[in-house]
Amino acid sequence: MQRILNNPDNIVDEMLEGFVKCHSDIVKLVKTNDDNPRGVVAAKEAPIAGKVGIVSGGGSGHKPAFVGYVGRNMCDAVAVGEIFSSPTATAFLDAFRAANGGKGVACLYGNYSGDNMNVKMAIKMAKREGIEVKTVVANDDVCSAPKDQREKRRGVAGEIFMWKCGAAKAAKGGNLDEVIEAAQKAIDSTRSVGIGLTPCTLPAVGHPNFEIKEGTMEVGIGHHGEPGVEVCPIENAENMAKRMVDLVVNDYPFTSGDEVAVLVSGLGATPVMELYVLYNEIEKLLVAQGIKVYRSYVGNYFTSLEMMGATLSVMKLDDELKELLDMEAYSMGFKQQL
Amino acid sequence: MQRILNNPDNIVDEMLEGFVKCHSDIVKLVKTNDDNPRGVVAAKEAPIAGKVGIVSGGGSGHKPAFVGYVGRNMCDAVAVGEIFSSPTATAFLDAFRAANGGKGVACLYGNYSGDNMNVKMAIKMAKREGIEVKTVVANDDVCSAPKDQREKRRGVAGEIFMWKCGAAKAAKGGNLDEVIEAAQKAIDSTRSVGIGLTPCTLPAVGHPNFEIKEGTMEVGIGHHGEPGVEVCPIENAENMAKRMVDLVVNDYPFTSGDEVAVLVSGLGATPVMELYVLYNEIEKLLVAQGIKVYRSYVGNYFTSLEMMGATLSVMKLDDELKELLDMEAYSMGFKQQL
Amino acid sequence: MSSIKNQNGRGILLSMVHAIQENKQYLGDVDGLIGDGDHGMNMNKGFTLYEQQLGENETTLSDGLFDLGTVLMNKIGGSMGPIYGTIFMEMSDASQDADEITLPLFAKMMEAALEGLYGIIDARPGDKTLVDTLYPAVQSLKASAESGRDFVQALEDMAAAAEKGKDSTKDMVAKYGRSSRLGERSRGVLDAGATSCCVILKAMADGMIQQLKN
Amino acid sequence: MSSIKNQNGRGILLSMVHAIQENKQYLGDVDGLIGDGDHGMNMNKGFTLYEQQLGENETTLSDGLFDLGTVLMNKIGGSMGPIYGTIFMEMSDASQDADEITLPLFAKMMEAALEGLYGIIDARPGDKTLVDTLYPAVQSLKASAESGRDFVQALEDMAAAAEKGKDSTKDMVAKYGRSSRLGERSRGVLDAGATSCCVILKAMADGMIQQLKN
Ligand SMILES: Nc1ncnc2c1ncn2[C@@H]1O[C@H](COP(=O)(O)OP(=O)(O)O)[C@@H](O)[C@H]1O
Ligand SMILES: Nc1ncnc2c1ncn2[C@@H]1O[C@H](COP(=O)(O)OP(=O)(O)O)[C@@H](O)[C@H]1O
Ligand SMILES: [Mg+2]
Ligand SMILES: [Mg+2]
Ligand SMILES: [Mg+2]
Ligand SMILES: [Mg+2]
Repeated sequence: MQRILNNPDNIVDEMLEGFVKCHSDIVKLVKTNDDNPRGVVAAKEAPIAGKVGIVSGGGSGHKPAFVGYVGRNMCDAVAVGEIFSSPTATAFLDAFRAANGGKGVACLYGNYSGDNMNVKMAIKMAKREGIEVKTVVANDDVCSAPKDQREKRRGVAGEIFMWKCGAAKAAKGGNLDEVIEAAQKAIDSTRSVGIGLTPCTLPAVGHPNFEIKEGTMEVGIGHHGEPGVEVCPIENAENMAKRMVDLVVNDYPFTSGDEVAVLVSGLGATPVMELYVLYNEIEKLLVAQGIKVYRSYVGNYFTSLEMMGATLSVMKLDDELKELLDMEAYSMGFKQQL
Repeated sequence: MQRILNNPDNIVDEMLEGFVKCHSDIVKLVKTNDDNPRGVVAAKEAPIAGKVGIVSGGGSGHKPAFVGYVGRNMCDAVAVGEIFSSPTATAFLDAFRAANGGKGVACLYGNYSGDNMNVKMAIKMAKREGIEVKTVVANDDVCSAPKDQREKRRGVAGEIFMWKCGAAKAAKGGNLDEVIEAAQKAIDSTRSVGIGLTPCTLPAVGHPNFEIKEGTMEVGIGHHGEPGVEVCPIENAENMAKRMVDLVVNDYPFTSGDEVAVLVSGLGATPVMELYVLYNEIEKLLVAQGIKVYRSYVGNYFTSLEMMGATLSVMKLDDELKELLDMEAYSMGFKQQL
Repeated sequence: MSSIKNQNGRGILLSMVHAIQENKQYLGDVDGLIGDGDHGMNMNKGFTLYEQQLGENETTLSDGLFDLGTVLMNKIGGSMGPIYGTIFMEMSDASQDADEITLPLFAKMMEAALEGLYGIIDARPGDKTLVDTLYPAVQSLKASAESGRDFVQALEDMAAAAEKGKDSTKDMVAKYGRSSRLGERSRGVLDAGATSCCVILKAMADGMIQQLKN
Repeated sequence: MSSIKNQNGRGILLSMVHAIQENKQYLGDVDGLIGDGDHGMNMNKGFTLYEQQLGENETTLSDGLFDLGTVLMNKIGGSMGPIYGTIFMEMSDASQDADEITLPLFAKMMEAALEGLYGIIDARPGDKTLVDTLYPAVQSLKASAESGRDFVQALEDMAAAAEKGKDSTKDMVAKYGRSSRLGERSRGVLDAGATSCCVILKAMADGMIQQLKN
């Protein structure tokens, strides 16, 4: 294993220590009790009195997600789990506390059984403390369940649009219901798909978690290597783009005249120049269908350790989502100026 | 090869097409003549009349370098070469033209024989057109030549500090000599070292460019896989950090009481969480020597396709460099707000 | 004896802790075949943390189950934290006010555990998860309680049912959790969660039988 | 004849172009052993672009070398662009005003090429680069010019010297360029640049000899 590690059991805590030191202008580590000795990552100014708090959380190994999306006009606090493993309920509770500015908390997270369970429990605990929490559960990954079972689909890189829009709504003074509505609209308007090219290795395990044969690609792969809908011979960027755009566009009424936001994220080890080659093809295909790219994001936005491959997320925009997307933001993983 | 490609011969041009579409709020592609059909990447507002132009350039495959450092208060234009291959002299000339706001151009680039030759020729051509160009040649890589032959050393991730400080000086209204002086001071105050963990594969070639045996690491590796000073069994993050800090600190009088900027860059495929683990160790070692980290940057800032490993760059600060480093900047690869 | 004093919980809980500790490697190996190999590590971490917290103290079975559940929930995260956390906390809730744990009460505790679990997961018998161990164990206990069987015998039957249920996962195809990635290829190997659940139920039965025979 | 008309450049330049095209695969293979395998591709790209630019036109040798040098410099970048660009542009400069290319003039052209090259690279004979081909070729030409040798014979000697120089790189250790990474392991294999330089010089000599024999 050619990796940079001390004891793999401590990797998450050590990463957090380094992260918080490095980004002390944006975030802080909040430790409120011994039940969650790790603490949670909160925005420097959090909690902001009178603002709806934005919380997320999930397993580690997806950098910049989740800690990289804590910051100004982004998430107020996130709970941090072990690699590929949901944070505990207490960790989510601590994140609610750290984000709570008295107007309630919007917990915007991805649809994984561990996260669902732990968030549900944390909400019960928060209620006892008088913190009101409402949730939006991201399910943008089109290949993770059929269209008529959208509630079963996983959340992937589209979560970034959900955070961005929900957080912008909160920053603009929206109340909890308005924030939830905006975040829900963002994720309901978003469809994602991933193509995996190589597997990844959890440091504590030491060998690849699953297999993708050289010369093949896995269409519809999940962020932890969850199986896709098809394993086929590897294709060129143009054909990969075609598959991805077809899967995404056909799952939702994206039609000529629509304006969209596009996010192409690497899974970790694919050179970023290749992501731009892929984006170039995707953009051409969208434009050919009369769909206009209003904003685009290309880079390693939501990764799976050192997997190779990429995800595409497309969000259909209306005036409200455009305004929310356009807002300034300043976090480690997402910085946007006017 | 598990990569996202069309014809590998066109990868650079396709990447550029995607890059410029994606970041049209920051950059533009400037095509001025048929001798350089690729064009150069220039800041949206370039050339800025009355400001010294900042130019760089180099081979591709180092994303975000070099195109990712074009933007507000960063480079005004960069020349783009094939993968791991210097841009042509004409490309550099075009970058000079695109950046020239009438006050001369500072060409801040890395010490590689191809770049040296092509820049030299471009300067001759620029002179004929009445564009004054002065250069700073980065040589921050301590392992690429002995201390008494610093002029032979290669430029690596420390170039980012050179661009940041030179560009800030220009943005503050410095004249050409002042800009050159600031950029030279930045790179003279910077020392870098890399550790390589895996090789990388050029898409047009199809097999790894060199070998790093599983279980070993190459200390002092260059950004194209240039050999380091030692191949040894892979170590834990703490010991890697110790080696890196020792090599860097001992090469230059970094001493107790100094304030420094630290940049830990991944080489491409190392998970970013591991870079924070490494940074955490580096910071502890510096602090233990009485050296204070004034600002730090961790991420994939200067990569080598899908190599695994990391580089450390440390810049010793004085009041001027602090002020230059602190300035706002907005490019794809380097965004900083106050 | 036909019931256990709730206040004598320590021995039963330590029996469960030690069984997990002894099977750490084995559970890891089972998970390694079609999962990511960390199940033994995860479970051992949680149970050992509880052991440290308990220290030299006595505990009622109800409080001990509650504390164990809390530790799992708070410290191991993922799915196993809430899954085993829920199981133990539901058992605790259902017995909290009792001085004596009788067979009918124990059957109710286990039923509550299964119901609580169904409240948070979608897997059901046949999906190659720990439900395949827990469900037949609960059914066996319910039947024993209804027919007024001897408590010790009922526990032995429960352990056998758990074992059989665990073994049945070998021929199943995983539908939830990490191994579901393998589809048909997950057949032929035990499920890790079903295995740890069997280890826990057998150790609990052992600990209780010891009390009943005292 | 003892000199070549500068205006008859086309044949000589096409001889060089075709030699590179024919050796594209071979040069790639040589570079693949200790480099990255792209040398044939790089060179072929530059020379073929020049061929297209020339089209059906006639050219003087001086202008042709200048145009070829410019294409290499403008289109292939890296180190080879400026290296071969410099070589051909220096040869062009040194012959620009001449109607006839005599042996002494050609020797001067080649000397200018070597000196121009030395102005931009640090490698010298023995460093396993194209200098090991170019240097002995220049030395041979100078000696022939000084001793007033026949032009054709001088060109044949130059080609032989280039060949011998190229072969000598086999036993050398690379100090510049990509192969220097391998250190001692670079021994035993030809240098790619030395090989392409030999191909070019021999093709140039062939083209010139054809003119001289006309
Ligand atoms: N969604 C789920 N529903 C029911 N059981 C699950 C689910 N996910 C995992 N499990 C159980 O958890 C076991 C694996 O636990 P463990 O290895 O600790 O976690 P992980 O799979 O995250 O590495 C599986 O064998 C299965 O019994
Ligand atoms: N710094 C240098 N000085 C002299 N010759 C060099 C230098 N770098 C490369 N070469 C020559 O270039 C040849 C390789 O050319 P090529 O394969 O086209 O470029 P690259 O090495 O960038 O792939 C080498 O065999 C060597 O002769
Ligand atoms: Mg796991
Ligand atoms: Mg597991
Ligand atoms: Mg090359
Ligand atoms: Mg080469």
